[in-house]
Amino acid sequence: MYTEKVMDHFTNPRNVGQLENPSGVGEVGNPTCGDIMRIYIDVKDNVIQDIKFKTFGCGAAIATSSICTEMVIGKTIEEALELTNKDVASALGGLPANKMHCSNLAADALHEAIKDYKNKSEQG
Amino acid sequence: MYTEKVMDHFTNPRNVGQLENPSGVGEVGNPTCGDIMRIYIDVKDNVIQDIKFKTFGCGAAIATSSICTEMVIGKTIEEALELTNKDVASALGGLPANKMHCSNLAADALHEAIKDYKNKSEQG
Amino acid sequence: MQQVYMDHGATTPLHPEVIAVMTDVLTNHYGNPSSVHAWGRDAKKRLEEARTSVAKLIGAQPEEIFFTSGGTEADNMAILGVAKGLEKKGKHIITSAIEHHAVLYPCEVLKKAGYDLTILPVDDQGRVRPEDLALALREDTVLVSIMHANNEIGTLQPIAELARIAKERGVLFHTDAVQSVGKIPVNVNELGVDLLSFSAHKIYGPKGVGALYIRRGSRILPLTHGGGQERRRRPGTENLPGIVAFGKAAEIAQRDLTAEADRLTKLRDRLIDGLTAIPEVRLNGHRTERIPTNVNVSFRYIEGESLLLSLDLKGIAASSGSACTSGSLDPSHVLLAIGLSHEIAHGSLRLTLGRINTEDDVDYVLREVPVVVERLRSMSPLYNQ
Amino acid sequence: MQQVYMDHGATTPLHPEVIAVMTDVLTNHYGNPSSVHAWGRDAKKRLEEARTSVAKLIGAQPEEIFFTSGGTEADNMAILGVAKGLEKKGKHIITSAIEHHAVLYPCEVLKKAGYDLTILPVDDQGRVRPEDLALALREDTVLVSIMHANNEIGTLQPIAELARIAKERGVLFHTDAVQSVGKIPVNVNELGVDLLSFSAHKIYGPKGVGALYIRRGSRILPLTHGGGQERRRRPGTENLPGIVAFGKAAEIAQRDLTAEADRLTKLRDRLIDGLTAIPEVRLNGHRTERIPTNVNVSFRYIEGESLLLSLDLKGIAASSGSACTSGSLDPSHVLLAIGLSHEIAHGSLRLTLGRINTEDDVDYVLREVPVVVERLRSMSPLYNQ
Ligand SMILES: Cc1ncc(COP(=O)(O)O)c(C=O)c1O
Ligand SMILES: Cc1ncc(COP(=O)(O)O)c(C=O)c1O
Ligand code: FES
Ligand code: FES
Repeated sequence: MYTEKVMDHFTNPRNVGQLENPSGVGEVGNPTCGDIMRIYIDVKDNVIQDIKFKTFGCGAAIATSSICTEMVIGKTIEEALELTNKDVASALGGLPANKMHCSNLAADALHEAIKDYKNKSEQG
Repeated sequence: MYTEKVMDHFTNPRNVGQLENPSGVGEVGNPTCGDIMRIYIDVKDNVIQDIKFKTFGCGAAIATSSICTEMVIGKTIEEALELTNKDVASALGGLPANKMHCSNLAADALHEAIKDYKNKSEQG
Repeated sequence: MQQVYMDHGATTPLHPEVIAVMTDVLTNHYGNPSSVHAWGRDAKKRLEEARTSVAKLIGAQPEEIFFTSGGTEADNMAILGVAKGLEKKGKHIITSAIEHHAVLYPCEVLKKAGYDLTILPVDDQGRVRPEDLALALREDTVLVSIMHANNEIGTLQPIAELARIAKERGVLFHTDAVQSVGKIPVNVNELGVDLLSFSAHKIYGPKGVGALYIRRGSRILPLTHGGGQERRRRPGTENLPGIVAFGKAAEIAQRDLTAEADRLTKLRDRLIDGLTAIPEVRLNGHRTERIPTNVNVSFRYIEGESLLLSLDLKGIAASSGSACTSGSLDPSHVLLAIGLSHEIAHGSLRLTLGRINTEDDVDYVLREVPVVVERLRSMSPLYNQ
Repeated sequence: MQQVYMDHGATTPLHPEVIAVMTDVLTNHYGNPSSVHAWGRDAKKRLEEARTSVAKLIGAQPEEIFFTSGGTEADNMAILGVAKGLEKKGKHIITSAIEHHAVLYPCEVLKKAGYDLTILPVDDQGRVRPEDLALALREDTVLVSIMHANNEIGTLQPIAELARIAKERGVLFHTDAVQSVGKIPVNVNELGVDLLSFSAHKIYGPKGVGALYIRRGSRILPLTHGGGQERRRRPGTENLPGIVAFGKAAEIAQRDLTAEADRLTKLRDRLIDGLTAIPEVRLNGHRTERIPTNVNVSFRYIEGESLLLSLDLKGIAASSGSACTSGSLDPSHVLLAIGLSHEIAHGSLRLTLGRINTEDDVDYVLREVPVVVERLRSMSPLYNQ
C-alpha cells in the first residue's frame, strides 16, 4: 500500500529526536485520527540550521515527518513556509487516498514551530 | 433422488398399454401438476384379470402406475379398492417429499376405473 | 456408456487453468485483503488484478465491479439496492415476464412492500417489444430490469435499444447477463446499461462468486452491512480464491470468445435441425437471436421429468422447463409467457452446450433423443399415433 | 527472515486435507445440486454430507444449517431476517457494544428504519452483565444478538446464561460465533441459542462460505429471493466446493479441538506473560474467559499501524485495534467500550494464534516485539523515559 520511499523513511527516519535549546517548537494533533507530531527547529540568519521531530502516528505520519524535515533543512523561513502537504506527499511518491490526511501533520507542525520561533524572536 | 425400485419400474414399467375391450377405464389428472394417467381393467368373477396403464407424467408417476398395476392384478375389486396412495409409495421404497403427490395418480385412476366398471355392470 | 454433459446453462465445469490458479490461491495466498501485513497486501493485489480482468470482459472500469456470492445476490443487490437508494424518487419498477426468479422474486417482494410493478410481456419468441417499455415508463419509475439472454430459451433481448429508451427518461437500467457474458460479446457501454449481473460458474469459473457492475455515479444502497469491503457496498471477507478464479475465467472467456461462439453455434444448429425433425416438436425461443449454446424444444405428449430421467439413464445430462426440475410444480413461467400451453410446456427439453461438447456428443444426443421420445409417447395417454 | 503468521483471527490458511477435498470437487464434481441428472445428484449428495458435518460441529440438526457466503451474511440474515419476520410482534432489538460491525451495522440500519435499539455495555474485561440484559428485555423485543467470542479481545460471553434470560421472556437469541466455533466446544443446545453464525475461513476452510444455524421453528425471512435453494431461505446456486470444504474443515476442527485448544492455550499464555513484562503495557480482555488463540495488548505511547508495519518488516503478521487497519480512522469501538482512552486504544496489538504456530514462533515474537516497541517509543512525543 505504501511506496518504497514511504517505507524507506518509515524504516530509517531522518532527524528523529529533539533539540536541546530549539529556536521554536510546534506540536499538532491530527484532527482526523488523533495522532500527534512535534517539531523542533534551530534557526540562525533566517535559515533552518537543524530540525528534529517526534511522531506518534501511523507509518505515513512518520514518513511524512521524516521527509519534511529533510526538505526544509537549510531553507529560509520563507521557503519553509511555502511547503505544503501536497509537496510532502508527492516527495514520497504519493500516499494512499485514505492516508492523505496524514501528510497534514508534518507541514502543520512545521508551521507551528516557525510561528513559535517568530513569537519568541519578537518577544526577545 | 429416487429409490432403485422406482428406477426399476420407471425403466421397465409393467403393464403399459391399453386393453381392447376393457371392463372399466379410469382417467385422472393430478391437480397439483396437471399430469395425467389412464388405467384399463379387465374384470371377471369380481377379480381383476388384466390391467394396463398409460401415463403422461414424471418418473414417480410412471413408477407408481407400474407398481400399482402389479399390486392389484389378480385381486378382487374390494381388495383393489383398499389400495391407498401410501401403499403404492411404500411398495416403491418411498418417494421424495415433493413427489408424494404423484402417488395419488395411480390409486385414483384405479378407483375411477373400478367405478366405471361398476357403472357399466349396473347398466348392463 | 457415453457421458454427455449438456447442461452448461445450469453450471459449467471449471476450466483446467482456472482450477490451477484457484488451487494456488487456496494453498499459497491465504491472506485477508484487509490486513496491512505482507499476506494481506499480497491478497489485496490479487483481488484487484482479478477485478481488472473481470471488468475487461464487460468493458467496465475495475472500480465499477462489485464482487458478490453469485448471480442471485447480484440481481437482488441491483433491484433491492436501487429501490432503497431511490425510494424518494419513486416506487415504480419495470421488468419482463421471462426473468430469472432472482429478478422476478425481489421485484415481487417490492410489490408487496407497496411498489408498483410493471411486468412487460414478450412475443412468441421471447422478446420484449421496445414500444411496450416506452409506454410503461413513468415519472416515478426508478429501475428497469430486463435480462440479456434468457436462461431457458436462450433468446437475446434488444438491450441497447431498451436501455436507450430508459436513459432518455433518466431511468436506471439493469440487465441480468448471467447467461450471455462469456458467450457473446458483452460491453456495458455499447449496451448502455447502468447495472449488470453475472456469475463465475456459468463461465467455467467456480460456484459462489459473481459480480454486479454498477456504473459510476449510480445510486444504490447495500443489502448487507458490516466491514468496509467492496467500498462498503458488499461487506464480508472477500472470497479471494473464488474471485481470482473468476478473473482467470474472465480472461479465458475473452480470449476464446469468438472461436467458441462459432464452434458452438454450429453444434447448436445441428442439434436444432436434428431435433426439430422429430414429429410434433417445436423450437422454443428465437431462431437466430439466441445465445450460441442454447437449444430448447417441446415434445408434445410427453412430460419433462421422465424425459430427463430417460436421458440420464443414457448418460445425457440435460434440463427441462418442466415443473419437476426445481421441485416446484408449476410449468415454466418462461414457456407460458411465450404462449405455450401447460401441457406442452411440460414436455420441454433444454440442452445447453459448452466447451467440453463435441460433434460426437451431438451425434449421440441426436441418436438417443428420438428413441426416448418414442418410448415415452408410446406410454402417454395423450398420444395416438 | 523468519515468517510468522499470527493473524488467524483475520483468516486462516486452509488445512491441507481441506485443500485436497476442495480441489477434488472443483475438478470432478461440478454438477449443480438442483439438477436431476447424475451430475446433479452427485453434487446434492455431497452438499448434504457437508451439511451434516457442519451441523455436527455445533450439535445441530443438518436441516437447521443454512449455508451463506460468510459470517457477515449470516449475521445480517439473522438480524434483518428475524426483524422482518417478527415485524408484527415488535420493533426492539438488543445487542452489545462490542459486536462485530456485521452485527452492529444491520442493527443500526434497523434503528434508522424506526426500530428501538438497546446496546448493552460491557465491563472492563469485555463481558456483558446478565442483569443488564434482564432489565433491557421488553414486551416488544424480537431479538437479542450477543457474540460468543469477541474478535478483537477474545473475551467469551456467558451465552448460556444470557440466552436463558432471553428464552424465559420468549425472545429469540442470536450469537455471532465466528470466533469461537472450532476453537472451543460450541453446542447450540447447551448454549440454548436460536441462531448462530459462523464462517469457514476462520476454521481452516475457504473464504466465501459460512452458515447460519436456525433452530427449527424460528421465524425468519430471507434477505434475497430467487431459486429454491437452502429451502428458500438463501437462494442461488450453492457454492459446492466451498461448502464441501467447509464440511471437511468442520470435521477436522471437531477431531482436533481439544488437542489444539490445549496446545494454543499454552502458547497464548506464554505470549501474554512475555508481552505484559514490557513496561506500560496492558492486556485487553478477560484473562481466562477468552479463546485459546487471542492475545491483545496495548502499549502506551505508540500507535498501532506503525507497530504493525514494523512487525511486518520483521516477517510478523499481526493486526491492531487501531484506526488505520481497516481504512477507518476511529479507534476500535471494542477497546473504547472496555474503557480504554483513544490514545491507548490506538497502540494495540492483536496476535491470534493458529494451527501453524509453534513455540519457535512465540520465541521470535517475544524477541522482536520489545525491540519494535522501544524504537517507536523513542520516536514518540508522548514518551519520556
Ligand atoms: C439468468 C440467470 N440469472 C441468475 C441466475 C442465478 O445465478 P446464481 O445461481 O449464480 O446465483 C442464473 C443461474 O441459474 C441465471 O441463469
Ligand atoms: C466476530 C466476527 N463476526 C463476523 C465476521 C465476518 O465474517 P466474514 O468476514 O466471513 O463475513 C468476523 C470476521 O471478520 C468476525 O470476526
Ligand atoms: S492515521 Fe493518523 S496520521 Fe496517519
Ligand atoms: S410431478 Fe406430476 S405426477 Fe409427478
